[in-house]
Amino acid sequence: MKAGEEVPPAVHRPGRDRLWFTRSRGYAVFVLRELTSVFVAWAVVFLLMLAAAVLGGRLAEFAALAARPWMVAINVVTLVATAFHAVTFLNLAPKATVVRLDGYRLPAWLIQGGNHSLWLVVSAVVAFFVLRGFG
Amino acid sequence: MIDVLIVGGGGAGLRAAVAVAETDPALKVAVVSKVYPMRSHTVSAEGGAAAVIGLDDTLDEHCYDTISGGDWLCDQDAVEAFVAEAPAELIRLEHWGCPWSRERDGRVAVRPFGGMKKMRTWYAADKTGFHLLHTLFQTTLKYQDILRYDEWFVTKLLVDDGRVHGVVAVELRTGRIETVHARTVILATGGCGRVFPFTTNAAIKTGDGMALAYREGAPLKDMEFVQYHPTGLPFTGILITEAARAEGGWLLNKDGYRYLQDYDLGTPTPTPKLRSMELGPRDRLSQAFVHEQRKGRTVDTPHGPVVHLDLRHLGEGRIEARIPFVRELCRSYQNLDPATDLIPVRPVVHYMMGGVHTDLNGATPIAGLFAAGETACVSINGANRLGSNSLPEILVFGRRAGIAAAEFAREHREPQPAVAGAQGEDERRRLLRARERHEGGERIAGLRERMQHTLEEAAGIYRTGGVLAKAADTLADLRERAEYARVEDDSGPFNTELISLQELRGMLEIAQTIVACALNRQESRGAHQRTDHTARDDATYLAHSLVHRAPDGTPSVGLLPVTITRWPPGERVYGRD
Amino acid sequence: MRRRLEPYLWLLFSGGGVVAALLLPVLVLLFGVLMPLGVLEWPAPEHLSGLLGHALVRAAFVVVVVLCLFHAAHRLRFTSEELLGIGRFDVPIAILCYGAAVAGGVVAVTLMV
Amino acid sequence: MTESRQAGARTIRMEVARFRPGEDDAPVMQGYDVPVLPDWAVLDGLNHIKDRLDGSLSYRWSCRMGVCGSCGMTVNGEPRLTCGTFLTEYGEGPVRIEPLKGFPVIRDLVVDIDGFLAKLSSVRPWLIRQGEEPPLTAEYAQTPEQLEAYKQYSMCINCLLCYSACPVYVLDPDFLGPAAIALAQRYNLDSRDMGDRFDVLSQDDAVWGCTFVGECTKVCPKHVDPAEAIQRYKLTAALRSVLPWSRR
Ligand SMILES: Cc1cc2nc3c(=O)[nH]c(=O)nc-3n(C[C@H](O)[C@H](O)[C@H](O)COP(=O)(O)OP(=O)(O)OC[C@H]3O[C@@H](n4cnc5c(N)ncnc54)[C@H](O)[C@@H]3O)c2cc1C
Ligand code: SF4
Ligand code: F3S
Ligand code: FES
Repeated sequence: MKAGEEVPPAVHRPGRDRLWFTRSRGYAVFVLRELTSVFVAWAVVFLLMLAAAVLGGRLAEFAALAARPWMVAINVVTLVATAFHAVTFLNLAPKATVVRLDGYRLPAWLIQGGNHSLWLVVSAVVAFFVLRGFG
Repeated sequence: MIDVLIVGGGGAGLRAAVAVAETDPALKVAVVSKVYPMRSHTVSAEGGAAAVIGLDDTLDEHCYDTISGGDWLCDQDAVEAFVAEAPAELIRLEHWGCPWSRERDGRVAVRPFGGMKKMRTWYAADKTGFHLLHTLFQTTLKYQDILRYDEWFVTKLLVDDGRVHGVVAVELRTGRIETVHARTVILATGGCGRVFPFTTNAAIKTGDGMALAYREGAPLKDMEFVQYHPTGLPFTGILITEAARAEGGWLLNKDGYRYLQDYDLGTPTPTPKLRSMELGPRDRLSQAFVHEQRKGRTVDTPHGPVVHLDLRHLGEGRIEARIPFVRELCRSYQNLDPATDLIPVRPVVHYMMGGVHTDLNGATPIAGLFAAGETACVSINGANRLGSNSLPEILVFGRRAGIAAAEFAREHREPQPAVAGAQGEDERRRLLRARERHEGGERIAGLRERMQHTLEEAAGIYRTGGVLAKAADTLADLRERAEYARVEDDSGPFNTELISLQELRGMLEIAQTIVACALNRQESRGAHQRTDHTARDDATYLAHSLVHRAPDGTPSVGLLPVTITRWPPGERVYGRD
Repeated sequence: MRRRLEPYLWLLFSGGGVVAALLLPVLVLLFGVLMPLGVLEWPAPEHLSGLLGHALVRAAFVVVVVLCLFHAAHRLRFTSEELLGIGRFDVPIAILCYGAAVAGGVVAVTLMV
Repeated sequence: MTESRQAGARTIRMEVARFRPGEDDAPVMQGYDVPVLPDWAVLDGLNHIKDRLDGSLSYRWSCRMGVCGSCGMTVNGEPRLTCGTFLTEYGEGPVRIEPLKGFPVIRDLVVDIDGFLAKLSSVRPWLIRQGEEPPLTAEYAQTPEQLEAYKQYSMCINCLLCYSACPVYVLDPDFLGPAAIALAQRYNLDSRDMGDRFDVLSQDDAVWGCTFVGECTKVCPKHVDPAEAIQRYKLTAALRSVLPWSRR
């Protein structure tokens, strides 16, 4: 319990810093990391369009659309953004999931390494099915 | 009206607060502290806290180590009470959550410590005080009724007719000056290392409580006993804990020689041996440094002569596991790594054995006024405190003072006399005057530095009558000059200049008592070494110094017999079995 | 109300983050970059519709879409609030973001059933 | 410090934020020239100003060994412990010293941290046990591994650098914030604790307010890693919400 609080003290309350995310590299990286979500959303929309085209028999039309230069440009950025998302997200995973073996926690790099290996394997499997499948 | 007002939110103050709350929840208890409690200096203690726990250890052995370590100037009844209650206090702290370091089987671990014959120093790595204080502070949060005055600075005790009635304090945040009425006051304001220039003590350790009590007529005890710790970092005075030596560190002179063997402290062994060599008591180790310096065997640096603490042979693993904070401090503040480099160290003012004279329950001669912790002198530390005795001391005697004050407050429920209010009003006016602008005088810092250097010269590791007498004059002069110090800040909120000035005022009086007591004690004992009286003189001085403030404001020193129960004075033997 | 929802939203967000991390880069690389640029051939339409013919793949597709959209919605909600300092409009923003995610989910479901 | 040593020393410009309540509407910067010696911390520079140039400057400090947690300030835009930040780090200077961001300023470099103390109490940061306290003859057993499980979170010195670095907190002062949550986890993960802090921690303004910016962990001088503490509790809290019968 805190004593003696009747007088509201005169203090200075600094105003909001609108450009806070430009104040340090850390903040800027954070904001970039969060903004990858825009591209995650776009990637999903793109996939939905692809699926709709495949199921509607309009794959050629879709391929033409996807080949437009601005579309390619967007998707290159999307690739970079989703890859950045993947790296940061998989690196941060050990923070929430602390694994303990025999009382001592597994080092972060081990979990991160595991995550990244998983990423590679999943990517390879997906590529395999998309490109060749079993057929 | 507060029942128990505790001045100080360090280990002693917080322990007292819990004791009051547990004794009688109906009592109103408050903690006033000039810094947030968890910033108190207890937070800096590193090495550990001693209490008998091992099967091969006994209370009597802890008593003997403490008493011989204190060169027979400890009150033995106090030591017995302390040693008997220390284990329960440390266990209680464990029950409150303190993260003590552990053995493999889950019991708390103990380490050796200077001057202790058995391993009985509990530790939480090398941040013992930090964990102890935070555990205590967090535990007090459980008691919603403990009222906290955080960042309030007490400037005066209200005392009338030999009875305390409260305090006057400045609320730092607003600058408001308040009289707080209380039935009892416990002083737990810590030590006064800042009267010296080179100290391990934090900026807040200005001995305010000692000065508060002394000014109202309570005597101070054994003020000449100032502990130098042998291993401080040369520029900052940051402490390298004794645990570094307990873990096996060596002290080397400039030739790489373990010089302690030349000073009757035993023969070097590769692994640490209890009560021997580097694990001797602090007074003897610091004195050995001075002799090495005189022989030209120390290393010169821009910050004065040093010797080296060598931890390299312990290896990185052990350093990380047992004394990681030592490594962190060396890296951050000295730019070296103890795993590969020698650490430069020199003796540094560390602890005040003396303080406000109290009985076993912390009661001072002023009714209702209690003191506990480093600010008090019960006395269990005698002429030289053993490392790791003071953390348990603040717990044991903090609790005792809390219980005794609660008792007193329950029994004395008479209303406050009008004088108390008038005293408060006078003090308020004095403080308002003190923060008026005054451009003429000397700077507070300048006066403080003069005082510190005077004290270092006169009341350092070795002392001489002539120098002490001269210092007494200088201090009297400084006291006058401080009345006209330069004041640049006339504002209310967070006026730290006003606080510095009040602290300086107190420190000057304390410095005077240190010099007066040192001058009066014409013998050498423990941390008090007179080059003009080199022998211990039990016939005259097996007694405490008791210093009162005379009506003219000067210190007047008397002697008070030491309580001896079972351990007659003997020779202090280290490193010889 | 939000307090009871927040943990679920967070779980969806985290799950979505993992799924998006594992799957999206490779899919965007293939369909968005390599194939349009002609580095790789587009697979035969039958191959792709064959893939989408599996019930398992269809179900997975819906799950992936929903999770990834929730992930994005959650992040966008907080990022917009932090960047623009509009936390006091949290409820409408949340409804907007998660609403869009749900809409995407509905589209996916209608496509797949 | 002796005058002779200062005479030859290089100087550095320190720009210090001054705010006197009642007099100033907003902080103003004031410049001082201060000697830089190799072992001087920013705090030594401030003490030089206070002791020799301008007695009216106010700031907090005490231990000057990085353990009391009182000397946190914004140094050239970054939250730092001024006793552990060397002036030489700033080369030719100038060095800007401002109060910690995100807190109301009481005076000069002193900020109001009472809000934080209230948060600290709200997480019940003490060991919660059920039943009577056993006699004071034996400790609760705890193995070194069990100690290790929470040790890191017990190292917090309440310096508040993490709050100052956290944009969520700066935007929303009601956010429970990194150090308080880390402390709650310190007790949650202590094998001796039998308490439950779900009610406090699972609030909107508690763990769910954190968007994992991670700056708290980056600036923490004691390697507490509050960001990790928060994410771990999110997982705990989420699992408990989904599986209400599971605990911890
Ligand atoms: C670096 C260092 C390491 C140490 N290591 C050990 C060790 O390993 N083992 C050991 O046993 N001992 C050790 N000690 C000694 C021990 O830490 C101290 O003696 C002990 O912590 C003192 O505690 P305290 O409660 O008496 O005072 P403190 O913790 O100093 O608290 C004093 C309190 O009083 C308040 N206060 C002071 N003046 C006023 C005023 N005018 N108005 C309001 N409030 C005021 C302060 O705000 C503070 O809260 C060490 C000491 C130092 C300096
Ligand atoms: S978590 Fe770290 S940065 Fe935050 S208050 Fe604690 S010690 Fe300081
Ligand atoms: S910076 Fe803030 S948002 Fe979370 S991870 Fe740290 S508390
Ligand atoms: S002064 Fe104590 S942490 Fe810096």
